[in-house]
Amino acid sequence: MRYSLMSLLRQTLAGHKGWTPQWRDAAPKAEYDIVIVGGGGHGLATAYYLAKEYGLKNIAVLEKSWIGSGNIGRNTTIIRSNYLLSENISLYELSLKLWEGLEQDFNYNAMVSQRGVLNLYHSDGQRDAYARRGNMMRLNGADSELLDREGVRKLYQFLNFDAARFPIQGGLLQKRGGTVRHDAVAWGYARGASDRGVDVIQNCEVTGIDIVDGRAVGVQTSRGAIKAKKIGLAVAGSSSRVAAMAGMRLPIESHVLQAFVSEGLKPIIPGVITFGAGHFYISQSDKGGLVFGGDIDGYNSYAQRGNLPVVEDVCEGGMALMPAIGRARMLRNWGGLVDMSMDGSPIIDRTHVKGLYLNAGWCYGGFKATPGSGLVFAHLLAKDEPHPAANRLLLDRFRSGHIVDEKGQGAQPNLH
Amino acid sequence: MSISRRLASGGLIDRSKPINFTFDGKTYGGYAGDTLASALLANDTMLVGRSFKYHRPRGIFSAGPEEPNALVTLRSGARAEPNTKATTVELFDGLDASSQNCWPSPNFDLRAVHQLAGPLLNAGFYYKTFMWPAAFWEKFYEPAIRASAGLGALSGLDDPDTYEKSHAFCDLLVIGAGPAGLAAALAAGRAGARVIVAEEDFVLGGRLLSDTAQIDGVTAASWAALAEAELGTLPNVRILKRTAVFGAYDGEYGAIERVSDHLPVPPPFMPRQRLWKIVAKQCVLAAGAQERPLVFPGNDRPGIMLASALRTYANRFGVVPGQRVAIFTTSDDGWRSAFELQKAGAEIAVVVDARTDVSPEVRKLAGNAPQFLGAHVSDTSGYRRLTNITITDSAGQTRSVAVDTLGVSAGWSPSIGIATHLGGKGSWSEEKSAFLCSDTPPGMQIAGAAAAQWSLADALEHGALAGAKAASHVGLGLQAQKPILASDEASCNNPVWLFAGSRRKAFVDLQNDVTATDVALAAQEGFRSVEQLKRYTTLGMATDQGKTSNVNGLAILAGEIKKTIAETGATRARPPHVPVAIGAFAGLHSGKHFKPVRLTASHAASAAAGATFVEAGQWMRAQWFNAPGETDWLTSVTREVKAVRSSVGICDVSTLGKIALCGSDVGTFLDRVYINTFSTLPVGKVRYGVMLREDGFVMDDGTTARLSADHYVMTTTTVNAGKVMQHLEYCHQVLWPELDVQMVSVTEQWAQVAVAGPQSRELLQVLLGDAFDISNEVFPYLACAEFRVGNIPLRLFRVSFSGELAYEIAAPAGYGEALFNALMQAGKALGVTPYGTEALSVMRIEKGHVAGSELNGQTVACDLGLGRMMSVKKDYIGRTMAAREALIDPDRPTLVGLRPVDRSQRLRNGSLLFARGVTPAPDNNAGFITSTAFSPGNNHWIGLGLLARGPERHGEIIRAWDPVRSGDLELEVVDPVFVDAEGARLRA
Amino acid sequence: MRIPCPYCGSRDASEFSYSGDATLTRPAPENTEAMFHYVYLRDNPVGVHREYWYHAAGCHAWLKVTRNVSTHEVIDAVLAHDEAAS
Amino acid sequence: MLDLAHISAFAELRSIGDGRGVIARERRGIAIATVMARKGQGAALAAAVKEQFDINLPRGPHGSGSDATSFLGTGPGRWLVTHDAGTPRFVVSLAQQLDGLASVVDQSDGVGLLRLTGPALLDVLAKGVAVDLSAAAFPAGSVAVTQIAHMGVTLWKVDEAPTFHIAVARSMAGSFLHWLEASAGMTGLAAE
Repeated sequence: MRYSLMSLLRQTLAGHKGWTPQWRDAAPKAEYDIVIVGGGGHGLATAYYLAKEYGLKNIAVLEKSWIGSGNIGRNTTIIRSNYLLSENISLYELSLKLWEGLEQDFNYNAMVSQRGVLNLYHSDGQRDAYARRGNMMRLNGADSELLDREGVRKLYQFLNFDAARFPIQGGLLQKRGGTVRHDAVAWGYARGASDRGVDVIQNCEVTGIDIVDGRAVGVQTSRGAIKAKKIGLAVAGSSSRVAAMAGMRLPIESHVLQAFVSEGLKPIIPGVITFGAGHFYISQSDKGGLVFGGDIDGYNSYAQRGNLPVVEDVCEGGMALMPAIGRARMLRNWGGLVDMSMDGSPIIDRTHVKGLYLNAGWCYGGFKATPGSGLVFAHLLAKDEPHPAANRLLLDRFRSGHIVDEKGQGAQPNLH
Repeated sequence: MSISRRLASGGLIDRSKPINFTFDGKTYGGYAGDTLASALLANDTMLVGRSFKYHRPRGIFSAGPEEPNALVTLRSGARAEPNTKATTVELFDGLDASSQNCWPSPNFDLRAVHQLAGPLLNAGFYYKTFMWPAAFWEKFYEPAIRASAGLGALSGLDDPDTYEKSHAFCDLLVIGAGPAGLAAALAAGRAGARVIVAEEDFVLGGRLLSDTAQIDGVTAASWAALAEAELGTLPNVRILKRTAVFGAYDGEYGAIERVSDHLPVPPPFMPRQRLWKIVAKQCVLAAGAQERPLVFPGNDRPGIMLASALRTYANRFGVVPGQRVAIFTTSDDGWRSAFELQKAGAEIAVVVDARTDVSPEVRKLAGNAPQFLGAHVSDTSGYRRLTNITITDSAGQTRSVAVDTLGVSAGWSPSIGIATHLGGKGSWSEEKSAFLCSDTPPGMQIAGAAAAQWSLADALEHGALAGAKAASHVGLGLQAQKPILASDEASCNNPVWLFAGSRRKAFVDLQNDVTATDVALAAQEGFRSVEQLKRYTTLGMATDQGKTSNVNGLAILAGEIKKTIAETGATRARPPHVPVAIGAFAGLHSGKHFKPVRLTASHAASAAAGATFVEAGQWMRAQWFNAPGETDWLTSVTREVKAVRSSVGICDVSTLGKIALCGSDVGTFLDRVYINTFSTLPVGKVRYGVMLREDGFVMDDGTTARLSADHYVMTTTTVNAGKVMQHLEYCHQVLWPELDVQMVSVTEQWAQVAVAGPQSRELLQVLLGDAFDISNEVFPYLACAEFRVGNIPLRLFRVSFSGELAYEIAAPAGYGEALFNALMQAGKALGVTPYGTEALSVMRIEKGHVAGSELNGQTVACDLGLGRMMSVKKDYIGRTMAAREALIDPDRPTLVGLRPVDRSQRLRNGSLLFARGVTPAPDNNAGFITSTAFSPGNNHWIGLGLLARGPERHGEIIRAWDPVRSGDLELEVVDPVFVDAEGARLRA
Repeated sequence: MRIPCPYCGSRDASEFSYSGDATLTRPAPENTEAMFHYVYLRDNPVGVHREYWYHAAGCHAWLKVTRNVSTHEVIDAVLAHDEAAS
Repeated sequence: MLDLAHISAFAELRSIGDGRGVIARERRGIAIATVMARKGQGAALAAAVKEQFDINLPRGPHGSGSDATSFLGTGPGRWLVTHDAGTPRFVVSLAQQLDGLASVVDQSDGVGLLRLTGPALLDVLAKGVAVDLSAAAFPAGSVAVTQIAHMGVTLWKVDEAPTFHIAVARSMAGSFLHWLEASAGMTGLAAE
């Protein structure tokens, strides 16, 4: 059913009896042309674009739990393309452009809200780095504005300008950045993919990858063997574990990233703000919760939860930047597993196993990349060659040295 | 004046201490021991707010932290606290609270018009609409949604109160001081264990405060007071009242103490709240249970409350909130509430039990009140206050009963949230009709109602046993417990999850306005996982964290999808278990005190000399010195540079990292961490070194001096001091433990001042007199020495960052200020000029020295023109990876000097470089400007940049593109050394 | 999370900095392939993991900590220096 | 002749609030050195320390010694040595005494030293220190290198009054005092 105000009114009059499941809860078939492992945002988006843009039909998305149960279900909902390096900007800007038309495209209101993303700077060195970044964004077709202190003050009077340990000197603003209702993205893609014939299969855990003569031919799952001509892995957080089924060691560690939401409050923070002198960023959801976060906990983890020191660190950053939130209460705090790659940038590539493709290493950039990642991964799966917007985010870059290291931290995943 | 609902006697309030407070501008009276909710109810004020989505009138629903309705803004101005649960606010004199999410008042709210659109605004409606035209979302729809979002408002003002943190260590942490918690604390405390009892309430006792049962021959509340008194006599027991444990973390528990929230304003030095981090060997979770409400049409009217809350208001606060009270229950406990209410003097109009089989002893509890078994409440009426309920009896007959208060009870849900924070899962017990937790965090036992030990006797017994076990686990021996004798009580949960009736909304989540129909719709639309249900409907995501709604919601879902509750499962509980102020997590570290401040020894002297300071990591450094009459920084900096280049200047460089390296193998060690060779460095000499990360990129640079055969001192950049120390320790302890190397940071020990300029030697001669010979012959470029003047050890290094004849002189930090002043004094005749980091930067750029903006972690030694330093005779960290194809690519951007073709133009850092005449595109970007400065010597702006094939391009005109500052310049590529290319000056 | 520092005793993990897999051995420099594996590739196992922690705010010792990354249970900690030297 | 005035790290220590919950005094003029055992010389160093100072070199985080000279274990093979008997050039002579057995690095000016005592001291220290400082877990003689409010500190307990000595990086003395004043203000901080 197409969603619209009319359909909503019609259903209201009919007592809402006519709404059907938003996606078919499919059972696995014996064989597919393409199997996507991972029913999170990236996996569902990949399936959606394979069906919609590349005309492929016989596709399954396998999810070990319920769809959207991974990082698309627990993140801080920010979208932006304000990166430094062309390799990343091109992908994230492609993604941002897709976000801009996504809701009409998949007929689902994901509340894409381009309310602006502001990264604050507190020193001349940071200003210079943001100038370079803003220029690189412009060079790659993204929008950026370098604000001085007064420019920031015009946007956000309530920030701590006067009694700050690291006074705000200005910021880099991307007006087209913003937030999205994260769960709705998974549902919208699932619905769009399902409507186009994709089997969205929940509670189906992949337990093995069948490889014959160096070629992937199928997967073993908790619901039986499934043959596939091509297999795409989109299982951020568990990438190493699943890749190990195909005998691969990845330049990735799994880490926990915590995020926080406050009780619902009347609107106070219009956009997204990132503190440049600590680990803190914040926005406010349409329901009124302050949504904020900071750094990863910093140690390998598969536990989907973090610890107090990072909670404290994040709140210290918040109170340094905006002491007005001191009396707002943190309502919930959760942890997501993130693939931290060795250079802080994602990997979208073929593998040494023919027919096996990898989409991994998103660090904490995965949510905002969802549409772009889906599209370029669909391209890779369909055409067997990288999409032009992601043709340098390849696995062999670590061996050759063409690394994509935004922060210049080197091969130390917890520092990215 | 409204009616008083206060009983003439009874309760634990202190009628001798009246308290005045205001709510929505109206003044009321209460007593010490009241909560805001009990005091409002005593004043017959039931309606206190409006619901989130439909703006329906809502009344006080509970008597504790599970409250979904009675959210108020406490205090005003900068101290305003939105979304505060009236049921947990301890009444204080002058308390000022106001209702939320309604305008103009909870009695008359214009947004109540939302109710008319109710049928449209069901679960997830917004996902299906507001998409056309696309531009309208941000301009129109979203602002409208946002305007109605949230409940209370932040003031927007800085929080004026302070917060602090504290750590505690104990053998046993008891969470909750109800019967089980008190019994556990007594058992463990008597055995000698270090016990911390944390109780969220301001009185110990939990349910004991609401019960009239007898324990050991005294009333429950008296027993609680006696227990508290005994615990108070045990030096090994610490009682934390007003302290809610909010989370179990690895190895510690988090708790929040509301230190002064019950006072009008915190007294001097008293924090508003204190964050406790408690390391406990054992834990007894005795957090009790929450009564479950019932889901039936019209179940949200003011006057409908948890039955146990009515009992609490009556017995603890001496308040019966209504005149005619009905009870609707599916558990024995509802009957007991009826009994207690009657005992307190309330009129019980009717008791309705959905069960057909209720024991005669239980039925007796209702006294003479009419009873309906196998019946349910199928409708209600009354807009701002309940007026009637409709009862559908077992035969399907309906009748209306006039009541103003309805107590509901569907049994109890154990409060196991904290037990599941480390990954444990609640599992459904059919026997107990509740989620229980068996895989608790290490060392945790659950006791009392939190373990579904419903009766008082069971709670006391199991609590005592848990406390004794905990004591024995920490080696104190299992002691026999004196049995605690409590009056018996029956208890049984028989859940029925949803009652049919009128077409009115049956609410599951009272705060987020999620109805039973919403849950059904979500299931119909395929949201069949309980987590998906929560996300689609927002069930359980309100400030009560689903305490009153989760179990009902998932049970209704289970019914819809034809699964058992056990199969359906619960959502994962996340900390914090109670909402915690963000300020409390920050403690002292807010605003200016976010991070420690590090001051150099010359700070005060520099300030006196006119310094403007800048943050350099945690350090404050002098950025420039303002001379009389100077109004802009560039004038000051230019003067400072000119002074250094023409005579002499001094600059505090103490912030550079300094590491003492000792032992017989330091030379070998340094050879392995630096790309160049240090084992050949003679005693009394300094050498510049570059170290790489193992991935081949540059980590840091600096000089290392050999003070004696076995003693070197390394300098690092200010920002990398800690990182380099850690790296060196790793190299030594992990990679090469066989080497005789010892190291320790001496950054703090030495104050170090650069003395630079052609007259620096004269200045030092004045300062040192004949204490040390600094002639060029004895002390040439790159010499170093340690010597004493009197009792003061000094170090002298002939190094130069400015390119001038220069020294760095170091003294123990206690002498740092005096050293700075002595240098100023000694240089007076020479016109010595203090200079700051800006002038330092100008001179290093003029000299082509790389610094932070070039050492950005993305560059290799060759990029910086330092490739020739990379030894080919030895291994060193990073050598192998530095040889990778992309790291030796000749097309890599490499260090160049830059100057504007039009010399009047200013260069800007971060501008991107392109060949002249090309249209900027990602593929033709040739690099960027890393550093810029106005060069007083050249009298124009200069810069350093990283440019593809840079060294081959000296003389070429290129384009610097800077769209974020509307800049577009032509530059000439030149050698990066703008001053004294042959280095004659620094060797002078 | 508390780390049992063999020197200092039980300390909060926030006193330490982390640098990952401690089962790796720095290979001979001429073995480029082995060096690539050492610098970039990780088993990243579920469950028990041996890892380097540096007691930055304490005794400055590098530790090898055995820890379950699925439960965060810290099983053991030894001085890396002792292991490396033995 | 160059003659420089010496300024102590905690010159700005002052009393705050009413009461004497915490009593603080700056320890001035103390010689401090980091002593690090040379490779393979641990046993010989212990013997030398025993012989020359009559001090049992602690193997763990403990202090031993007299009022005049204490060896405090701060890490494997590493000690902080304090000397408050006013012997000039103590660190130089210590280096000579332990030559070949240990590397000795002067830190006399790198830290500020406070002596803290008072009835509220343990509660106040708990506001910064995540180490169990109770009498049972941290008896007199115990040493902890740890942090307070993001600042590295070395603290050791000298008696069961309790009295603690605490060493703080000199550059952070001001921030440390802010923490101390904020934490001890409720019960009063008396500067002596």
